[in-house]
Amino acid sequence: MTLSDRTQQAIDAAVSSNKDRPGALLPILHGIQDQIGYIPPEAIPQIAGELNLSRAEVHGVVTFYHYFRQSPPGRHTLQICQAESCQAMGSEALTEHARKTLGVGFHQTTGDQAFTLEPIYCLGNCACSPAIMVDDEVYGRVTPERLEQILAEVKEAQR
Amino acid sequence: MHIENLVKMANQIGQFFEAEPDKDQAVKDIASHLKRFWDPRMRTAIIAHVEQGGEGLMEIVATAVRSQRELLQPAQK
Amino acid sequence: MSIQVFVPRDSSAISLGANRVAKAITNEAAKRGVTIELVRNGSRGMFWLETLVEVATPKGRIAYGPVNPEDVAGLFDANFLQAGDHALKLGLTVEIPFLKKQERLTFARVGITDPVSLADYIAHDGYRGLKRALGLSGADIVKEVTDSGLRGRGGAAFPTGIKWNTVLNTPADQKYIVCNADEGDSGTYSDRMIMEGDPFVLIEGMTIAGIAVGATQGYIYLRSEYPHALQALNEAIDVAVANNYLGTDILGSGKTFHLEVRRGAGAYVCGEETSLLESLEGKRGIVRFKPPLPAIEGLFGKPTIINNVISLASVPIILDKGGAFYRDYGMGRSRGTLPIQLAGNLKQCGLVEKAFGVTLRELLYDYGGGSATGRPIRAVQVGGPLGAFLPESQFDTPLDYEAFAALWAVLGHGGIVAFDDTVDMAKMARYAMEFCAIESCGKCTPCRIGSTRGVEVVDKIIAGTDHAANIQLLRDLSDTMLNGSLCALGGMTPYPVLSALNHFPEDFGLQKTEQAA
Amino acid sequence: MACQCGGGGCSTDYGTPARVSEQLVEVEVDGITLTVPAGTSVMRAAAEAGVQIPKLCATDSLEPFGSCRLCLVEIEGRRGYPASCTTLVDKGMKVHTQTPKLAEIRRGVMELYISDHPLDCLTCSANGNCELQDMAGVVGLREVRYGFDGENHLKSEKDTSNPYFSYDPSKCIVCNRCVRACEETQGTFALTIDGRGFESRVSPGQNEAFFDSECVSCGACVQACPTATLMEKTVIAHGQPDHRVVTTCAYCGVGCSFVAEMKGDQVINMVPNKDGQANHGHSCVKGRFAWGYASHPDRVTKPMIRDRISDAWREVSWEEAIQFAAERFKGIQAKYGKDAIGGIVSSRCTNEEDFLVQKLVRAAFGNNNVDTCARVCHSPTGYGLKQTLGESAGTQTFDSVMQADVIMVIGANPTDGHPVFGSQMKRRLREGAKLIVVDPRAIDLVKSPHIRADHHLKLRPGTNVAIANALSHVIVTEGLVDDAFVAERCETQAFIDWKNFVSEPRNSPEALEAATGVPAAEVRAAARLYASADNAAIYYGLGVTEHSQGSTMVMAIANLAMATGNIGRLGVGVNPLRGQNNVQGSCDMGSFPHELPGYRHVSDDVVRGEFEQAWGVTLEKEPGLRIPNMFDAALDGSYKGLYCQGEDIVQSDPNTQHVIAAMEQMECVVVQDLFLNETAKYAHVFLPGASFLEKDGTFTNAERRISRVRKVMEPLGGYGDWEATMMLAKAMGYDMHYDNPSQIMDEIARLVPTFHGVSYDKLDRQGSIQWPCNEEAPDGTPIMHTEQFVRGKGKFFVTQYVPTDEKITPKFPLLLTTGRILAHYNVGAQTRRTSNSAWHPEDILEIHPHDAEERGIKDGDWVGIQSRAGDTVLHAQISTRMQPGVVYTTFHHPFSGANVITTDNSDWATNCPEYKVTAVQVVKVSQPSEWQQRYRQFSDRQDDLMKQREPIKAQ
Repeated sequence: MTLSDRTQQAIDAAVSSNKDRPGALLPILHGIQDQIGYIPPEAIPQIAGELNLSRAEVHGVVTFYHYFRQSPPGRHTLQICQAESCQAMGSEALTEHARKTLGVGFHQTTGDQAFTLEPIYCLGNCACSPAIMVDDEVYGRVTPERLEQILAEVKEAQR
Repeated sequence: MHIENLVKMANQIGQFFEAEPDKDQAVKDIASHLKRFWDPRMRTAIIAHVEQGGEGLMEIVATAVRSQRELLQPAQK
Repeated sequence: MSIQVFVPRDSSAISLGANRVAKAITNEAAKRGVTIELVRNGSRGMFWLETLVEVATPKGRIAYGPVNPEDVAGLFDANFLQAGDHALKLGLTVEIPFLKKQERLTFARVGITDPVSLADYIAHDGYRGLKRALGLSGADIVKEVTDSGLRGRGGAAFPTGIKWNTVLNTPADQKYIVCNADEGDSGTYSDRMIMEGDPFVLIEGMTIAGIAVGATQGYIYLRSEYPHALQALNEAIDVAVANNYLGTDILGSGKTFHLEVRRGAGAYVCGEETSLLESLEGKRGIVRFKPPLPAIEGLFGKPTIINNVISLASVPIILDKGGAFYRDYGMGRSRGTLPIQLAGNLKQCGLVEKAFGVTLRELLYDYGGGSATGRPIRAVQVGGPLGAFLPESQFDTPLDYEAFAALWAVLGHGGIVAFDDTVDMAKMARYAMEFCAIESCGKCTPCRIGSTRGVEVVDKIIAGTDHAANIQLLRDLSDTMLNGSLCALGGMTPYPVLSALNHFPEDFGLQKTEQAA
Repeated sequence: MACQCGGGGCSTDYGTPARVSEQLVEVEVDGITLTVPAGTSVMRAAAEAGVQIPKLCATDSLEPFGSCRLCLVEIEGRRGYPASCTTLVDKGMKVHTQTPKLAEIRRGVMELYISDHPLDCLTCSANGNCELQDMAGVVGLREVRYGFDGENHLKSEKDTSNPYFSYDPSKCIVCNRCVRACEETQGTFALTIDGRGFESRVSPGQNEAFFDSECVSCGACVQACPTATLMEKTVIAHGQPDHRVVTTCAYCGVGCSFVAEMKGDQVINMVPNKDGQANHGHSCVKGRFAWGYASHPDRVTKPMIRDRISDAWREVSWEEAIQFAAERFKGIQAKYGKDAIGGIVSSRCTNEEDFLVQKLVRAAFGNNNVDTCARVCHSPTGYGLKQTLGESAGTQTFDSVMQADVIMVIGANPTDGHPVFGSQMKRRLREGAKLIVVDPRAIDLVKSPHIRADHHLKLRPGTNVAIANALSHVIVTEGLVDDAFVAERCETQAFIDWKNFVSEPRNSPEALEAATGVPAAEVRAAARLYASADNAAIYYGLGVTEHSQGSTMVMAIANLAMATGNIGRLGVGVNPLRGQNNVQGSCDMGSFPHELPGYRHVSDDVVRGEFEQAWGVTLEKEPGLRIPNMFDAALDGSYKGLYCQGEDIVQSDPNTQHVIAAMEQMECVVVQDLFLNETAKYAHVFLPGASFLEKDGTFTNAERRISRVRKVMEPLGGYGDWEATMMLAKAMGYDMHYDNPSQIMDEIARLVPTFHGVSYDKLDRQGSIQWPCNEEAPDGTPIMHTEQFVRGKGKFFVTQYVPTDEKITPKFPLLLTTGRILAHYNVGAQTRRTSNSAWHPEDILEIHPHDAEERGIKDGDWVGIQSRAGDTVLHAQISTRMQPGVVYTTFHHPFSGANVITTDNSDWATNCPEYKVTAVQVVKVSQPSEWQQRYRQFSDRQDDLMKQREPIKAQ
């Protein structure tokens, strides 16, 4: 399978700008995911070759860290904090609401590819629980109503 | 024995030893190598070839064969 | 001269609309032809008041909050730029009781300065610690830290000076300073506030550490969930490098210290120091056994100081004002101040920096204002997801490492999460096991398999299946995890589980009297 | 040796590797006081005190990991329950390994393990040999209270893609032993853990099938696995073995010690011997798994004869076959003279077999026409090292590499050719040793996971001597010579001659750059690195010897080592990596036509006298024919009969068409082999050979280590090779008699000074012996030339670079070089008859993209390769491992005809063929070459003659 030019460029850029740093693997993986949203399996032999690692080692690292994805996510990612502070402020109900609204469970993507729903364990926004993150934006004191509003805004902005 | 092949082999030996600074020693070493590693029928053939003019042989090898003929000549059985 | 208006860039404030408020203020000022200087400061840590907008006046900074974008026009109408009255006006910020009673040493500048302004930092006593350190020997710097009584604020509370001394005395061609900014404990956010609100103090602390022990390279290992902190740190590092506070020949001293931020990738266990080092090395973040200590064989096998953000951020003031100054705060063997984070079901969530010794009850009620729902506070979890739950009967415990240890609880990173009486403690115990299962690195058996079994056993208890036997099994499993695990993740998960079971047996289908531990 | 198993499951596993320290620490374990080296783990200390602490993730072949948590102990004065594998002993430490609390924790941990493990012990292939099962017993687990309806891995799919072992994730306990073995022991890093936490599972490559992953099937993971997760398919099929025999691998020159795990006379498994002094418990895909050829249906187990090679074979009794051969040989000698016959022995045979064949030739044939296949691989080593250092052998023990700071690998590919030593070398490189690779091709050592050569001198094939001279030039002219060493240890005048020679401007890296193709700066940097190291070692292979200047290069290497003082201690030296298992031994045993056993020239009257006395015959004092000379003499009509034991000259020797022409001139060819090999197709007598499993004897590996080969089953043909040789000698009129191979070794020990101290008794006691072993060195000699060189003073030789005659021309614009690949061994007769062919079903031509592009060749195309000698057709693989202008192939398959292309150029001193340089043209074609078609016809015809063989008459 050949990769798209954009994907290949993202891999090349991430590798070439990081490979000489000590402990380069995570920065490279971040670089790729920042650009294309996931780590394509085809990238692994290339990274391994550049860093003098085995494919197995790179694969082991990619699968260890929950942040790294092995397949492309939806256009937006909704992460709902599941940790204690947010639980104390109703995150369970909020999560349930999100599942219903989006019609998907955790680690799933909506049919229109708009949203991938993910759990997250603390956003450091515990003083404003419950908290969610949509793409790179954190939202605090999110009620079910507010959640719907945010999702609508995000979808609207993208249009 | 196929003489062309023997000439080539002998020349290779010659090329190694000719680099020695002491040329007399080189001649002795070439002969000694032939004596120690070549089967008598190979040596007989190369002596015969030298006696017929030694075509294709390096000078230093021909000299070695000629000057050390006694050494190289297999004992009569 | 234009009027300074402060709107925080802290991500919690942003999560409540600070960016939109800032934009609204800028727009409104332009519309009205008013010249203002909008400063994006850190947060004061009073999150129920965010977005907290401050206006500089000759008498001091006046606070308004919580401000929503819709309120902005009204504020202008009320002439807030001249401290005009408004329903949201809170008066002088420093006089707000929540803030007034605090003892802010580490957080001295947070919420006050522009986080990425070096001039601001220096104007507020920044880099005084480094300048003093540059005139001291490594051993003297370490002595100052040792004298301060500072203990690791990441949770383990190991004396920082001892750690530094080990690195100082381990000869090596290369040493490292690593900042553990993988603030994964739920209910905690002080690291984030420092990094977003006063990144220079962390940079300065790390630079002092580097100079003290002869390390020339530092890494800040930052969790991936903190994009705003990443931004602030990188901005500040660039400024520090540009102004010769980082790099080679720092301030003409001949000393070198380079600093780089590295992002984690969603692994709680990487807050454990050895797995953090593995991760920094580009590997799977599995826990290393100790010894060897990181101070002797750390990053890339070299002697490494690995400290939490707050520990390192406390160093500049210790060097500036002396170890004794810092040590004078606190109680017992817990010296100095602790940035406490109030979270969960409280009216007033926020950052409280206080000397050790303040009680839980003071924090929950005097600062926190009681529960947000108005219902009784039934339990608090202190010290993150691996911390014990404390019942109301223990609320008078002072915040002190030893006092907490005596209760079979931990202070950890100083996070306090409050729950009202609707909480189901069996579910919380289940969650503790579940969290351990999700975050287990998978190396050691008690944690890898035990946490998954733990969830199942609690489920059976909740369902009432073989109830007594499963209660016993949960205790036995907790014992296996506690004594058998390789690191604190598996080893401390029994804290929330057993404390829930012991203090709230009724939630596990037991009579109050059945609890006998 | 108390136990013959030596590691096959009955020796103690100390849990963590031994540590070396001068500092000793006294500790107390369960009341037993003992003293151990500092750095020792509590677990190991306990094991040494006879106290076995329960464990699963720890094993003494791997560094401690600390994951299973079974080995927790209590230490007085310490909090908690530290893991004994990761806790080091401390002075005065008091350890308790058994307390009620520990029992509770261990049982708790075991209960967790078993809650995610199939309860199929009785039907499990590891039943009886499972550490998990053992530990469950040890900790007294009686119930699993979690039940079995929770989350588990019991339904995980089994991976059976590897031909030799299967991977059953449902049985995995995530101890990481396989992952660590792949990293630490093998150095391939093919395994990882996929995911984390409860989901953690061993993953080959990117969670793919083992066969598709980077796995090289060395078996280290299988060996390390404490459960049935990674399990040999033979054990799955046949069950656990009932007895074990320690023997030595019959593949490469590493000479790994193996434990043959047997059930009756059936081999179930071959596992590397942990106590093996060459391999320390490691193995490669060949030794570990590729032994099935020994029972392959192609084995010929009955003697056969025929009058002409166009006749069908006739199965006959041994007596008749021997008689037939002897009469023919005697007839030839009567007609053409006594020098008209000879013998060839194989480096695959035992020392005892080799010794007997040369004795047969010398004493019974009455001439010196005996040679070994070492002729075509390492004969220049024998010559070159004898000349310079005084002994025809490598200077070091393998373990010496662990002290090397700079390793220079010249013309060798250890990870494919000598995998177990390759792994050891890689471990040293990962520890930080520097690496210089001198090779036309980017071998794995140049760049592979965690390995990267500091300098790769990617020279043009055939320019080794030029590179060596350039390196020497830098060392001499930049003042990097170890003057003190040279002054004390070497002949002065020879050194001065050499110094003057290499100093000449024509030998500078700059002057030689055009010839070698290696940038001068790179050569200079490499020379400085080599010469400035505390300990620098050279390892070389057939890429050095198989050249027209093979012997010159060996001498040049010795020069480099002497000039820099890198000889005579650990971590340095000149180390030939021998191709076959017993190359060293076959040379030691006097299998060369000019040398009696122990490398003594046949013209030496004293030595010859000793042998004459011992053997009761008069011996020939003139050297005999070397293998290539035999072919020439055959074509010349003066050589008509050949006894060929265990060697396939038709496939392995260069210029096949020349060899075949010679074979066709022979009047009697006797082949003794396992299979009807290519040579046997030209034979008149076939004698069944014994596989290494059927042999009793010794092999000598590349580090001069003599190890026992023990018979685990009776020879399928009824007789051992040594017995056949004895019978042939007797039939020829020379009676030699031995009751067993031990007596042959006793004779060797009597006659060869460097073997005076060797006996089977001592081998059984010591495990193995590195010769010289005699009065001066009763336990053997791991490192040679420590005080002085064997020849007294080391001698430098002037090594003039003479370009080979094999030059590129417009007609033959590319240089072909050949080598081997991991999965196969030599002519492939053994490995092709195993599942190793799954990795390498055919020989392929590697070609640089640039050369391929120019010729319109795409990956997988058929390409014709034509040289002055002949042409053949192979599939092409485009590879940047090659440099432009150089192509590469292997020679493991007869149909490939790699040697149809190679020429009869050879080393000047030894006639070792120049396999490594052949000028060729490569073109895209659509069908096999004419030669291949002829070969197929001939081969099919011979197969038919074999099938039509007349069975032996009933007795």
